[in-house]
Amino acid sequence: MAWTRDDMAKRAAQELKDGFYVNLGIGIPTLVANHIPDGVDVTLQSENGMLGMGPFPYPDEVDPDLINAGKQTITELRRSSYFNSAESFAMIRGGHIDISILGAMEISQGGDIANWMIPGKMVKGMGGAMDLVAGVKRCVAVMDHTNRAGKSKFLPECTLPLTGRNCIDMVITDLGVFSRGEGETRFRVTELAPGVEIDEVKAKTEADLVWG
Amino acid sequence: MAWTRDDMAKRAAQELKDGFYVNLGIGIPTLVANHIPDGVDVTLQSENGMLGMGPFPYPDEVDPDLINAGKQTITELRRSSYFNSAESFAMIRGGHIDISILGAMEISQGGDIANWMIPGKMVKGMGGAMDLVAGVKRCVAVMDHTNRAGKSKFLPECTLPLTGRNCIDMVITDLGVFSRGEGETRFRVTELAPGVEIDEVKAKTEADLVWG
Amino acid sequence: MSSKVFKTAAEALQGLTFDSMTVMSGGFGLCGIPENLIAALRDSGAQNITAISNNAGVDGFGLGLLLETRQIKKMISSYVGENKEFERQFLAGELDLEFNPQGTLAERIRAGGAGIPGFYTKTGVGTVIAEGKPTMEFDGEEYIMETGLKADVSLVKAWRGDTQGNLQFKKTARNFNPMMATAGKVTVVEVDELVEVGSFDPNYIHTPGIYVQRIIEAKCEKRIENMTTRDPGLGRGERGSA
Amino acid sequence: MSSKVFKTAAEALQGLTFDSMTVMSGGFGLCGIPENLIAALRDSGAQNITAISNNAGVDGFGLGLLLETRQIKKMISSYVGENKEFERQFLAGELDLEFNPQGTLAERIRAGGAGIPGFYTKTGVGTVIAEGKPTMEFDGEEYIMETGLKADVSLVKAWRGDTQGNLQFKKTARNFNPMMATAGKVTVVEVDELVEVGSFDPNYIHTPGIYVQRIIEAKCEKRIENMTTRDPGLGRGERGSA
Repeated sequence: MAWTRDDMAKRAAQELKDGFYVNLGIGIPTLVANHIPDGVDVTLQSENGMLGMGPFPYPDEVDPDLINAGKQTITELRRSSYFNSAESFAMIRGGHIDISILGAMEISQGGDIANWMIPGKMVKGMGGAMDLVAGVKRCVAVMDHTNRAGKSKFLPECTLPLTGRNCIDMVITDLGVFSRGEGETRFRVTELAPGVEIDEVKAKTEADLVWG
Repeated sequence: MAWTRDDMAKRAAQELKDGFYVNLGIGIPTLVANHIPDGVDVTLQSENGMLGMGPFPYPDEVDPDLINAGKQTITELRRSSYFNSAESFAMIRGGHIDISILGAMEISQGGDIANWMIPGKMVKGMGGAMDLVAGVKRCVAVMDHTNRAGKSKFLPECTLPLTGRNCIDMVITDLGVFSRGEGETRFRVTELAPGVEIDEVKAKTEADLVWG
Repeated sequence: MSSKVFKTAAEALQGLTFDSMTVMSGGFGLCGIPENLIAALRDSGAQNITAISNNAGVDGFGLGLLLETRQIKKMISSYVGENKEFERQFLAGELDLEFNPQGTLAERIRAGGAGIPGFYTKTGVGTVIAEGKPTMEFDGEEYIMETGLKADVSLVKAWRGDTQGNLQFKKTARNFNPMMATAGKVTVVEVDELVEVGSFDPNYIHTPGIYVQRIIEAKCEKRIENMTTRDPGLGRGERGSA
Repeated sequence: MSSKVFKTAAEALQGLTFDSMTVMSGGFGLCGIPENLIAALRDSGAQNITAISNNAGVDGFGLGLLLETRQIKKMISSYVGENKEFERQFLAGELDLEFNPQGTLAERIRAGGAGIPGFYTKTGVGTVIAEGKPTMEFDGEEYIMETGLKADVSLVKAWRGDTQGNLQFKKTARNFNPMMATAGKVTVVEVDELVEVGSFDPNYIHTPGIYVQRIIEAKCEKRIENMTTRDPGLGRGERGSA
């Protein structure tokens, strides 16, 4: 049985190590915060200028001057700090964030990612996505393995405009986990969702992977 | 009678306008702070990371964590702010300081300045001088007109290694004031020290100036 | 010293606005935007504005006000489209749009204020963002050059400011405001609270007054774009977490 | 979380020092220097160090300690020579010296920490500083390219720090310390006062803890290089000045 969105978030949360500074994208990655393993203490960065992002506020705590990168109202923690956008992205670009977990539309076998625009549709912009994939030490992409038409989203080359080239270290889909170590060019299947057979994954994957 | 060091500082102080942000170099320029005209309120920058530099402290106020760029103990004012060295020089390089008054060893007729090293002697370094002359909106150099051997320090070309090229807007010497406006390539004699004759200045100047 | 303090947003913009001007406007979404100055810029009637701002406001608020009146010719932003009028004008070809990655935009503004005309970044290498930009290799990796950005006027929103223009920002309302304060030929600031010089500890001033030419105190509406809250029935124990 | 807090300077440098390492050391003159960490670096015995620091200390204090023991092979600085031993070694050709304009040095360190491998500046155009450096023209003016700087270890001095590594600096002791904190592969900080997490207002943290890997509380001597005072007989009225 393939993983649900929540399962995928839970699996992604296993990539967080104690002491990590972490940036979570919008969508499934946001759910990761609900699954941080016991005994693992991480600090969440919000690229609009905050380290130590806390949970949503109680209704009487809402502060319009305190939002996350998804423009949601949030709270601060005792460890929190605020800084400006240039400092925030200096932190990201300079490789100080340990891990970024982000959604994807397509991933290529060479680790390229496309997640910001679909030609012909109204484009909202890349926000901080290009900076994150170019700068963060380790990037984990979370996405459904296939699109609604059943076509693979893990491809030899992305067909959509890229967000970044050769920057994804791990891909978590509803079917399993695909990763490559430092300096490795190809992804390897490292885990299958429960009940998912390797043949099903092979059939649904256009990318050239290491299958074993 | 030629100007004294204090006279030169006093004349340089006339270049300060109300509301100016000002950087003063070491030596004669430091004396400028004693001659700021009545009704003119300026804010002094110290490039080690302070705006609103106050006077020397009383002995019981000395704080080793509060010094100026000359490493002298100083005080803060009510308007003061502190920032790091990158921000301090962003301020300088970005053209936010209205005027810099600095000492010189040589000035060329094209506005080059040399004030940081003498070949063959132990070189201490340029500190912030190259950044200041390249970045500050208006640079006023203060120096003796001639060296101890009586040779002109206002020259067709500097003989010493440059601090900056085409960056000096006004030269104040013991003999007078030499300035050029925005976009003017040549300096004009705009003022003579009391009792100094133009012929004396001409005789002591190797630079090609506008003499009238 | 001649005062930096003005009474109203309209007075603070007097003599600064003109057709085809470039304006920077602080804020992230609707958080930390100079609401009153944006409204005054609209009322100034300046046309063909190039607006540099991370976002484009929403319909009827923030920079949305200037889109409604078609005073904006071009936007330089990282994320837009919370705004139907924006989308309509863009799709109709009435509005120019230059997307910058958010960090590149922030750094370009910082560079503009800091006298740095160009810098290299890895952001956007291999994407459409890199097209037409000079590249250079450092340690075997390719980087693209981005240029500094400046504005004729920067509109900034701060929390507290003193009469010398020293500023403090509140929480995530800081965002693009401090860099924009450095990159405007003239920087105009609206603050929630105007205080006397000496009210701030000089160690904790976010923007020194040198960057601020004009300042007003003004009441902000501070709209919330995505209100998200927790169930009040849940305990508050977690707030004790570090 | 595994703790960032160490007991002594020696313990804080354990496992981080090695021959031919590059070290950044904060401070301007003797103001805001990591005294205890410098002494511990000397005691580590690491040789052939490249030291990036605005100044080189004085005889017997600050980086002067490492010059005395000849552990420094090269200095990257903007101003030196308050130090007879430095002068002697340099003139004898025993020490390499790379002068950087102070603002260029500060920006190179900031760039190194911010993932910017190169940037353009007007500082040094037409001087020896420009020799051999790439140039580019922007708006008809020539600029030179400077590169980012990083270090194996950055030694930083802060005023107060919490156990998560969030830092506050005091007055002009801030100087190069915050940028160096961002540019070290490992950043080790000594503070006058170590406090619990939550002691700081998050609006006023100068260096977020993300940049700090190790922290100690240690007593500093804080020597004064040029003591200058006013005649105590003069009135204190001026202190009221803004």
